[in-house]
Amino acid sequence: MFKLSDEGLKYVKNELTRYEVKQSAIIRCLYRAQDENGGWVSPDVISHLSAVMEIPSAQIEEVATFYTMFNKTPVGKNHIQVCVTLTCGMLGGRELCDSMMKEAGCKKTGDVSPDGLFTFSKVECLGSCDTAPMIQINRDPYTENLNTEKGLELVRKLRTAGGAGASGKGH
Amino acid sequence: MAEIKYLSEHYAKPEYQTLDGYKKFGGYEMLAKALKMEPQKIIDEVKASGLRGRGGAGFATGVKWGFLPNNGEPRYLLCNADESEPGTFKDRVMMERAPHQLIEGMLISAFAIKSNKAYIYIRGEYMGPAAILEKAIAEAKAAGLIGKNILGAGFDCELDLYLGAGAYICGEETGMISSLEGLKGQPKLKPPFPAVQGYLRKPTIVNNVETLAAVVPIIRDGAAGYRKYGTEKSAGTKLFSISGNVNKPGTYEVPLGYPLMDLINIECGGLKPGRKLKAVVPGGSSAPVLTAEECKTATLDYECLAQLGSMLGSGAIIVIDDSNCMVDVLSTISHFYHHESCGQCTPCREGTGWMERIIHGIVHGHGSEGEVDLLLKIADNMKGRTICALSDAAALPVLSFVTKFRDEFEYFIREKKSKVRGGQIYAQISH
Amino acid sequence: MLKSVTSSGVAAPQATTGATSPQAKMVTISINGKEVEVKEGSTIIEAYYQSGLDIAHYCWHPGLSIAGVCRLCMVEIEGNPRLQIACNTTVVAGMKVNNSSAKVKDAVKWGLDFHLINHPLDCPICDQAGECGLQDQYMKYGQYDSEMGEQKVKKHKVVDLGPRVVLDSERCILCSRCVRFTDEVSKTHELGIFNRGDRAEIGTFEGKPLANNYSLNTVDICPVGALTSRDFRFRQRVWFLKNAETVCTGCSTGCNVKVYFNKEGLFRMKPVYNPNVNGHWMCDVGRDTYKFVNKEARLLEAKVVSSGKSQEMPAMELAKKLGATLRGHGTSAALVLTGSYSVEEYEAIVSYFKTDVGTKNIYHWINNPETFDSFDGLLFRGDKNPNTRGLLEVLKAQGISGSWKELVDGIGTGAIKTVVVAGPENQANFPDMKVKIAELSKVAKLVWLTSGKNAELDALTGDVALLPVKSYVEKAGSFVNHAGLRQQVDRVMTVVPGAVSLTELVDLMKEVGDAMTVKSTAATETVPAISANQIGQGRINNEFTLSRGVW
Amino acid sequence: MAIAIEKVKRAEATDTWYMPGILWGLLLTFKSLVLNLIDYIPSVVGVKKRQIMPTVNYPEEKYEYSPRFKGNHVLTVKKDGSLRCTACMLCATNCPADCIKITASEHEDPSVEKFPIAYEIDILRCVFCGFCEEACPVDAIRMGPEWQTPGVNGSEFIYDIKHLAYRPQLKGGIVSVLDEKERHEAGI
Repeated sequence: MFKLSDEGLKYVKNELTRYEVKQSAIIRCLYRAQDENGGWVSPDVISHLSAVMEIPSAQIEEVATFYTMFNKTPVGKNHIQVCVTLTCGMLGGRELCDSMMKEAGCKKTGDVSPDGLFTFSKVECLGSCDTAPMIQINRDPYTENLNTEKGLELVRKLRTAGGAGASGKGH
Repeated sequence: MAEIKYLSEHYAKPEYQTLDGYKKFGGYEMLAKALKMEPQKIIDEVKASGLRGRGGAGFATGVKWGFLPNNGEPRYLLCNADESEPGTFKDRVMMERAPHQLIEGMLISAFAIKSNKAYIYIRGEYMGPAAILEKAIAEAKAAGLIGKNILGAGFDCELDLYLGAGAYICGEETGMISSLEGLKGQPKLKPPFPAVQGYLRKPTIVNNVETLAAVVPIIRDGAAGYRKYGTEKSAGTKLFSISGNVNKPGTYEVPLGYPLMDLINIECGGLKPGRKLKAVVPGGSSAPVLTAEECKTATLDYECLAQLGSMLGSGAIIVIDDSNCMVDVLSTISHFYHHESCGQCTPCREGTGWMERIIHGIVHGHGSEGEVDLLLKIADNMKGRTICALSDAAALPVLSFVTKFRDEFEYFIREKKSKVRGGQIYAQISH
Repeated sequence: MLKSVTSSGVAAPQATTGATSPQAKMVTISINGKEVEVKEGSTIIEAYYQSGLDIAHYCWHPGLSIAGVCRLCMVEIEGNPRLQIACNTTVVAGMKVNNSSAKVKDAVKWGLDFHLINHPLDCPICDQAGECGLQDQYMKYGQYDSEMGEQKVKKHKVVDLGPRVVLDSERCILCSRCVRFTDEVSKTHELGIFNRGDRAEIGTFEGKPLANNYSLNTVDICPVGALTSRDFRFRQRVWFLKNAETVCTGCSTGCNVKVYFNKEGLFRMKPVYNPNVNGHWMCDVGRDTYKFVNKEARLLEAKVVSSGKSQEMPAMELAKKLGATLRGHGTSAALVLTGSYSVEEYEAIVSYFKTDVGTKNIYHWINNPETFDSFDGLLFRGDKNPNTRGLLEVLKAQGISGSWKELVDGIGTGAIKTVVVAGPENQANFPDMKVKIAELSKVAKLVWLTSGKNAELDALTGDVALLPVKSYVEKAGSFVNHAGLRQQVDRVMTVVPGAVSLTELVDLMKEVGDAMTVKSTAATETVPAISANQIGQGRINNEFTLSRGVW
Repeated sequence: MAIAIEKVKRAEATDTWYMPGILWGLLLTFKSLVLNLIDYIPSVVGVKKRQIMPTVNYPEEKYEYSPRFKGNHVLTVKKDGSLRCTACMLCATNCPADCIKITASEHEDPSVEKFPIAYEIDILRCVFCGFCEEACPVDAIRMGPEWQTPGVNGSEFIYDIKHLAYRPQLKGGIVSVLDEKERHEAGI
C-alpha cells in the first residue's frame, strides 16, 4: 500500500489550505504522490490521497485521468516525452521518438524498457516550437534542438548514468 | 519597418529576471504610479489604448474589465499562462525573461478591477518558467509588493501560482477556472460569463500573460503612447512565435499590422535555400491555413487576417515549405485535437476522433473516395455546436487544409501515397 | 362508490409548491410559430415541456443541473445567426424560437450521428431497447445511413458498478446524468467520468462501488442502455410489459410509482414525478416492493388447521365460516392491524369488529419502534408501512386505543380467545415477524390474514386459519403518507385470483349473500371519478411528463 | 319506401348431386392404380426404374423437400458449437402465433453478454409463417426442410434447445453464417 512520507503529508496538509477550496490542491498533491510512488499514480495513491485529503476518490481519479502528466501505468526512470505536434512533427519529432525508442529497447510508447530506465511518450505541443524537435524528460526543463544523432546520444548518456538517474528532480 | 523591442526591451538581459535587475530598468515604478490613480481611470486608459487580448480571441481588454458587476462580491484576476496552442511559446519566453513584468502588470490590473486575489495558471509542463515565477513571486512578496498594503497605498493583493497538469483545454478560460477549482478542466456553460460568475462563481477576469504585461507600458506611456504602434483597430505591438521551416525561428516583437512576409523573410531569415513557401498557419494550429499566395498580402493584425478567413490567434506563425505533405501536417493537427478534446460535448468528443481516424486512414493508404467531402461535412457540423471553441479550433484547420490543398488529399486517396513526398511519409503510430 | 373517510384527521392535500406556484409570472413567446405562455425565468427547453411540445435532448433532466453537453436541444432563435441550446437559454418575452426548421433538423441529425458513431448498436441484446433515447431520436430525427466507416472505440463492457447497477461503457453517450445524480441528489459522489475525449468512461473508483440506496435512479435517467439494473436485466423485453401508476408501499413516504407487469407478474418499478411527494426519484428498497406481490411469494388458497388436520379451501368459504364464528364473539375476540392496508379496508374491518363482533380490542402492530421515526433526508423513512397514518386516524376516529401489552396480557390470561391478524404485506420489513407469530400463536384460535407465504405460519399447529388477502396492486384504495397526504390508487392487476381484500372479507363475513359479495367486489374495484386527481397531487400540472416521458 | 327484394339463388339439384364428383374421383384413383402397377412391377423385378407415378411408400420412403422449404425450426450454432441466439426476443415479438418462449440470462463472457437458457417453440401453435426467421438479426433461427412432427404426447410438441439446435438429424448443429467477429466487422 502506498503511503506518503511524513514530509509529503506535511506538504499535502499545507497545499490543502493554500487555495480557496481544498479541491484545488488535488493537482499538486498528485504530483507529489506521483514522485513518491516512482513516477506513476497507482490506485493505491488515489485511495491514500482520498483518505488524507478527505475528497471522494472518484473525484481525484477524474483529475488524475484527465490530465496527461499523471501516469496511470508504471514508467521507467527516465520518462521521455517527445513532442510530435505540428512543428515538431514536421521537423522530425516522430522519427526521433521512434529511433530513440529503438535504441532504448522500448517496443511501443508507454512501455518500460527492459532495463527499467526508459519510457517514451509521444506528447502534444510542449510550447517550444522554435527549438523543434524537442523533448521533456520527466518534469525537468526541456531538452531542445534535437536530431536523431543527438537523441541517440542522449539515450546512451542516460543509460551510462544508469541507476544514478540522469535527471535531477525525479519524476 | 522592423522589429520593435517595446515589451521585450530588456528581455536579453539575464538580470531582468531578478527583482533588483528589474527595478534597475524602472521596474515596479508603474505599479507605484498606478496605485495613485483611480481604478476606473486605469480601466479607461486600457480601454483607450485599444489593447486586445493576446491569448487568441482578441477581445478588447478594457471592455472585458468593464463587464464586472458591481455587487460587492470578491473578484478574481486570473492570468492565463496555460500556453498550449501548438506553435505558441511567446508566454514562456516572457515568463522566463521578465517574470516581474508579468507580476507588475497583474498587480496593476488587479488594482484596476479591485481584485485582492490573483492567480497565475501555468501549464504543468512549464516547470522551468514555473520555478522562475515562483522565485519572482517570493522576491516580490519579501519586498512588500505582494500582500497587505502594497507600497503603502492601502491596496491588498495576494498572488499565487497554480500548476496545471497537461491539458490544452485549460487554456480556455472557463476550462481554466474548472481546473483551478480542482476539477477536470472542462469548460463551463456560458452564460454566465466568467466576468459575472467565474472562479467559485465569483466575478473573474481571465487575461493572457502578454495582455497583462502590456498594461505596464500603457500606464507608462499612456494610451496615446501605446497607440503609437500598430493600426487603428489593432493597437500596439505583439510578440510572435515563429517556428517551422524558417532559418531563424523564435519570438519576435513587431507592431501589429506588420507584413507577414517581411517577418518571415527579414526577421526570420527566410526559408531554407531551394525551398519555396507553401503555406503559413498564422495564429496557432487552430487558425485556418494561408496559402503562399494569400501570405503575400497578409499583414499581422486582427482585421487583415480575419479578412483572409483566418485569425491572428495567439500569434503563433508556423511556416510550411514545399517539402511538407499537407495531409501529414493535418494528421498531426487532428491528432492533437482528438487527444485534447475534453470529452464533454458530443460533436467535439466524437467528431475529433472521427476526423482523426479518417485522416489517419488516408495517411495509411486506406482512404476511400468521398472521404474528403465527408471530412468537410463533419468539420462543418462541429463548428459552433459546442460549449467552448475547441470544436471550432479542430474543425477550422480541417476545413482550410482540405479546401485549399484538396488535390493533395485526393491524390493521397487515389494513389495511396503522398503527392509531395511519395512513400516518404511518416505513417503515424496511434498512441 | 368508495366510502369516504369519515375521520376528520386526514389532512387535506397540501397546497402544491414550486412547479405550480400561483405567483409565477408568465411571459409570451413564440415556439414554432405558435404563441405560448410560459413561466418567466424558464429555460427554452422548459418552455417546450410546459407547452407540450417536443424537443430532442439527452443530458438535460428536470431534476438535475444543466450540463449542456449533448448539444441536441438546438433551437433557432430569431435574430441569432447561431443555433443555441435550449437548455441553457432563458426565455425572454417576445422571443421567437423554432426547432422545426431544416437547419435545426440537420443539426439534430448530425448531433445524433455524433452520438452514434461509437455506439455499438447492439439493440438486440440491450435492455434499454424499446425505451431508448437513441432509438426514439433516430426514428424521429435520424433515419439515415451512417457514413462512419472507421473502427469504433472499444471500451469496458458489463462492469458491475455496484450491487444493483451494471455499466456498458460502449453504449454510454456521456450525458453525465448519472454522475450529476450522485453529485447533486444522492450526494454520494461514487461516479465519475474518467479520461477525456472519446476515451472518456463513466466509472466508480475501486473500493467505492455505487451502493447507495438511490443507485437505481441512475438506471432510470440513463437515456441509453449504458446503465442497466442487475435485478431487471434480461428478464423481460420492455415492450412485453404493461404499466400502471400506483403508490410505493415500501415506507411511509408513499412515492408515486409505475409498476411494470405482464401476465407472469410484476417485473420492476420506476418512480413517477410528483413534486409534492418524491420529485423524480425513488429509493432502491422501494423498487423491491414488487417481489412479494408475485405468485411465488403468495399464499394462494385459504388453509385451516384444526386438531392437527390441515385443510385447504377457497378464501370465500373460509370468510363465511369466520363470519359465523366471529359474529357477536364479544370482547374475547381481538384484531391486530399492520400499516399495510388501505384506509377503506381499515374502516370496514374496524367498524365490523366494533359493531358486528362487539369488541374494541384492536391493536396496532408497529414493526420497528426504534427506527420508526428515522429519515435519510431524501425519501426513505423508518416507518416502513404505507399507511400507518391512515390506520392511526381510523383508530382515533373510532375511539380505539389499545396497547400491545393489553393484547399479550389478554392472551396470557385467556381473556382473549380469538385473534384476527391482518399481517404485513411485505414481510421483509417486519423483522419481528417470528417473535410476533410465537407470541400470538398462544391464543386459542388464530386467524391470520396474509398475502404472502410464511414458513412459520405454515408450521403452526393448533387452531389456525390462514386466509389469502390481496396485495396493494390488486385493489383500489387510498393510503395516507407520513405528511398526511391521502393518495388514491386504482387496481392494477390480479395476481392471486382467490385472494380477497379486507373490505371484501368484511362483506363476506357479514354473510350478506353472494349477490352482495359480487356487488361489493365490483364496487371496490370501480375506479372512482376523483381518483385521477387525487393520486399524486400535483401531477395534473406536471410539465415534465409528456406521452414520451423524460427518459 | 319500397322494400327491395333480392332473389336468393338456391342450389339446383345438379349442384347438390354428388355422384359425378365421386365417380370422377374413383376414376382418378383407378387410373393411378393401373399406372402404379405398370410402373411398380417392373421396378420390383429390376427391369427399370420407377418413373411415371410420384407416389412414395411413406413412412419407409421419405420425401425430401427443397432446402428452402419452411418446415421445422433450427437454431444455428457458432463455430464453437454454442447457440448463436442472443435472446433478443425479436422472433417472439414477431411471432403471430405466440408460440416462442425464451428465457434469457447473463453469459459469463462479456462479449456475448446475453444468451437464452431456455428456448421453446410450441410447434402445435406454430403456423410456419417464417416471421421468426425474418426478424432474427443474427441468423440464429432458420426454418429447415424437415416437416415431420410426430409425437406421442403433448410435451413432445414443445421443442427445446436440445431439439432445436442439437437434434441428431442436424449432425452436431447448423453453423450460423455470421460469427461474432464477422458480425462486428459488418457492424451488425
